[in-house]
Amino acid sequence: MTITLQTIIFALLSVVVLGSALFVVTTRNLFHAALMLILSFFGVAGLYVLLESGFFAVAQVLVYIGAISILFIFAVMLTRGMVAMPRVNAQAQLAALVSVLLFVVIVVIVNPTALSIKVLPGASERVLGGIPWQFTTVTTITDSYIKQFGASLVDGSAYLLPFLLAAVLLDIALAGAVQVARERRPAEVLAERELMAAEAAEEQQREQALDTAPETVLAADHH
Amino acid sequence: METAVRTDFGFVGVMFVTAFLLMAATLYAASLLRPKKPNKEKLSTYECGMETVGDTWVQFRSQYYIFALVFVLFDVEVLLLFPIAVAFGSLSLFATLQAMLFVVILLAALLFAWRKGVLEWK
Amino acid sequence: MDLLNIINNLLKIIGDWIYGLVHGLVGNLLVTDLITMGLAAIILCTFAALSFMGLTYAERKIVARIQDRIGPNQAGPFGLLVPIADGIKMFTKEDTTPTAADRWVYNIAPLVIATAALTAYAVLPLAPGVVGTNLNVGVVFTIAIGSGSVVAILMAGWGSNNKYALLGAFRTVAQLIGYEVPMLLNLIPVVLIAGSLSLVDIVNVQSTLNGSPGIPFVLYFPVSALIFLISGIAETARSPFDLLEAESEIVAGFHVEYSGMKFALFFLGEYVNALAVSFMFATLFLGGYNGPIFPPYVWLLIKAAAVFTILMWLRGTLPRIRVDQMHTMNWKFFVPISALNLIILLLVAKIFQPGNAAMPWVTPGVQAMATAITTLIPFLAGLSIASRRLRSQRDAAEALAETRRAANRAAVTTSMGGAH
Amino acid sequence: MEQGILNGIPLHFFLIVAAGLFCIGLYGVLGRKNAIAMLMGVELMLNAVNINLIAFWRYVRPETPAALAFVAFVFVVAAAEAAVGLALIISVYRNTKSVDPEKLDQMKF
Repeated sequence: MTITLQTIIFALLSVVVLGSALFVVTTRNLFHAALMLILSFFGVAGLYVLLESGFFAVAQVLVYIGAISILFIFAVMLTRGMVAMPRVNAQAQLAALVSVLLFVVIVVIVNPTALSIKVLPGASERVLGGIPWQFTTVTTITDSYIKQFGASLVDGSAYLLPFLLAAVLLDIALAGAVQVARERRPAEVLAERELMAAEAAEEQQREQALDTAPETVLAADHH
Repeated sequence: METAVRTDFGFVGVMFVTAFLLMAATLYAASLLRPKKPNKEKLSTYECGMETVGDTWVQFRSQYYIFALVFVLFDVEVLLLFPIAVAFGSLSLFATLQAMLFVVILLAALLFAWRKGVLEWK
Repeated sequence: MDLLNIINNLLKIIGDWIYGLVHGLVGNLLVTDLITMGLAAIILCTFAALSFMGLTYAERKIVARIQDRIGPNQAGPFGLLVPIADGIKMFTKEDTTPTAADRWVYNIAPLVIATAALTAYAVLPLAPGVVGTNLNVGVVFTIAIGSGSVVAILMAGWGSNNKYALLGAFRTVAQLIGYEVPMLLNLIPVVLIAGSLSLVDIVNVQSTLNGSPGIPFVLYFPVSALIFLISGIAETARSPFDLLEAESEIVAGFHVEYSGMKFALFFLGEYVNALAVSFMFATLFLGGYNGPIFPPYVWLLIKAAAVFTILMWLRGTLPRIRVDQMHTMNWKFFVPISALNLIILLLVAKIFQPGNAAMPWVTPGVQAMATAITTLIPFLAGLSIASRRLRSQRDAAEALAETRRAANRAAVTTSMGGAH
Repeated sequence: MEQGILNGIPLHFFLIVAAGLFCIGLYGVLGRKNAIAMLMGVELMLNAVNINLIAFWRYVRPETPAALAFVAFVFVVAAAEAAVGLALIISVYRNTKSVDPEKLDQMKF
C-alpha cells in the first residue's frame, strides 16, 4: 500500500471521528459530550470529502452541526443540573462487551484478505445483494451527481414517494415535538386534568353499573 | 510518482487550518504582550458588581427549543430542495409540481406551529 | 499583451506568476500546490483582517456623519490611525479567564468563531479565474460554515459560566437560527436559474459571456434579494438587530466575560461575517465581478462596498427593534413569504423557461420579468396585510390605554370630590 | 485480484471506521444512564450508516443515485428522531426532574 496525502488525511480524520465519539460516550459532562459530538460530525464530513461527495459533506455540516447539535445543546441546557450524573448504567460492561464483539465480527467480515470465508456453502465469491464484493476499478465521478440526485428525488419512477413521505414525516415530527415540548399555561393544564378526571369518573360509574346489574345492561344493549 | 491534489476541498482545508493557526498565533502574541495581574475580584463572575446568586442554571424556557425545532425542519427541507433546484432546468412540469407539493406540505407544519401559538415571543 | 488586458487580469497574472515561481523553486507538483494554497489562504485571511480594521474606521466615520458628529479625529490625520491604536490596545490589554469558567470551552470559542468567519472567504470568486476554490457546492458551503459561529456562541455562553452570558447566547442563537431559514429559502431561486451551486457558475450566468442572459439576479428576484439582505444583517447581529448585544442598554450578551484579544476575535468575527454577507449579496444578486469599463475585482469591491454602506446607513439611522418584533417579523412574515415565493417561482420559472418550443417568444428577460412581478405581488399584499394588522393592534392598544386613563381621571375626580 | 482503490484508500478502510463508529454509538445507547447521551449514541450510529452508504456509492455504484437518496432520508430521519426524542426528554424532565430512562417506570405522570 502506498502512502498518499489522502491516506494521511484519512488516518487523521479517523482518529478524530473515533476519538471524539469515544469521548462522547464516556464523558460525564453532557455539554462537553455535545461539543465532541460536533467534532465527530465534522470528521465524518471530512470523510465524505475524501469520498468525493462534497454535497453531503456540506449537508452534514449544515444539518448535523448547524441544526441537530444545536437541538442537543438546547436540550442539555433545558434539562439543567443533569450535567454531572452517573456516567453509565448497570449493564455498561455487558454493553461494552457486545460492542467490541460486534466490531470484531464486522472487521472479520469486511476484511478483504480473508477470501476463504464463504457466506453460503458452495458460493465461490462473496456476492451480497447483487453487488460483487470484489471489484477492480473505481470509476471517476463528475459534478453532475448532484443534478442526477436532485432529478431522481422528483422522478415518479425513482424516489418521489419517499421524498414526499420525508416531508410528511418532518411535518408529523414537528407537530408532535411542538405538542410535547411547548409549555402550556397552568390554566390549560388544569382544564385538561379536570377533563381527564371527569372521564375517569364516568368510566368508573359505568363499571359500577356493569358490576351491579350486568343482566339488565346486557339486555338493554341487546335491544 | 506525484499525485495531484484535489484542490476543490483541499483549499478549504488549507484555509481552515491557516485561519485557525493565524488566530491562535494572534492570541499567543497577545498573551506575550499583555500584563497578567489576576486577583480574586477580577476573576469573579461579572454581574454588575453584585455577588452571584445561585448557580448559572437559571430556568430556560422551552420556547428556544421550539424555535430550534422549526429551524431544523426548514434546514432539512432546504437541503433536499438544493439538488432539485440544481436539476431544475431539465425537470418536467410534473416534477416541478411535486417539488411545489413538498414545500406546501412543509408550509403546513409552519402553519400548525403558528396556530398553536408557539411562534409568539411571550 | 496590452495594458488593459494586464490590468483586467492583474490578480490572475500575479497568481500564475507566484505559482510558476514556487514550482520553479520546488519542482514537486504536490508541494507546489500546498505552498501556493497556503500562501493564498494567508493572503485571504490578511485581506479579511485588514478590511476589518479599515471597516471599523469607515463605520465610525460614516455613522458619526449620519448622526451629526465628527467621529475619530485625534490619532493621526482624520483619525486614520485609530484602528492601529485599537489594535495595540487590544494586544496589550489584560485578558482574564474567570475562575468559574469552563477553561477549554471558554478559550476556544473565539478561535472557532474567527476561523469559521474567515473560512467562508475560501469560495469567493474575486475575478475571472481567481477564486480560492471553485467548490461545486459553494453556496451551501458559505451558509453551512456559518453554523460554526452558532456553535461558538453557545460555547462562549456556556464556558463563561455566567447567567447573562448564557442567556445572551440563547437569545443570539434563537435569532441566528431563525434568520438562517429565510436566508436559505431565498438562495434557492438563484440556484434554480443558475442551475449550479458553484458561486463561479452563478456569477457567470449573470455575465453576458458564453451566451448567458447577463441579467443580475436582483432583477429576477427583487423580493428574495431584499429578504436575503435583511436576514443577512440579522445573521451578523448588526444594528438594528443587535438586541442581544445592545451595548447601550444591557451587558454585552454572550461575550460579557471576554476581554482583550479574545473579545477582539469576537468583534473580528462579527465584522468579517458582515463583510462576507456584503460580498455574498454582491456575488449572488448583483452580478459579482461583472461590469463594464473597470477591472472585475474593482467592480466586486465597489458592489460589496455599496452593500456594506447600506449596512452602515441602517445602523446609523434605525432604532433597535424589540425582541418580539424581531421573532414575529421572521417567523410570521419572512419565512411564510419566502416559502410562498418559492412555490410561485417554481411554477412561473418552469412555465416561462427559455427554450420552450411552444413559446418561442420567452427569453431570459421575459422570464425575469415574470418571476419579478409574480413574486412582488404576494410580497406587497403580505406587507399591506401585516401593516394594517399591526396598525389595528396598535390602535386597539391605544384605545384601551385611553379608556383606562379616562377611568383613572374619573376616579381621581370623584375621590377628590368626596374629600371636599 | 486487485481491489478498487480510491486515492490510495481501499473501501474496507471506510467500512472499518464506520464499524468502529457504529459500535461506539451502540455502547452509548446501551450503556449510558442519561437519555440525552443515549440519543447522542443513536446519532453516532446513524452517521456510521451514512459513511457506509456513501462509501458503497462511491466505490461500487457511482452512476446511480440510490445510495444518495438513502443518505438524504437518513438525514431526514435523524433530524426527526432528534427533534421528537429530545422534546420527549424535555417534557419528561419537566414532570419528573430526571432524564434517567430507568426511572421512567410509570405509564403516566
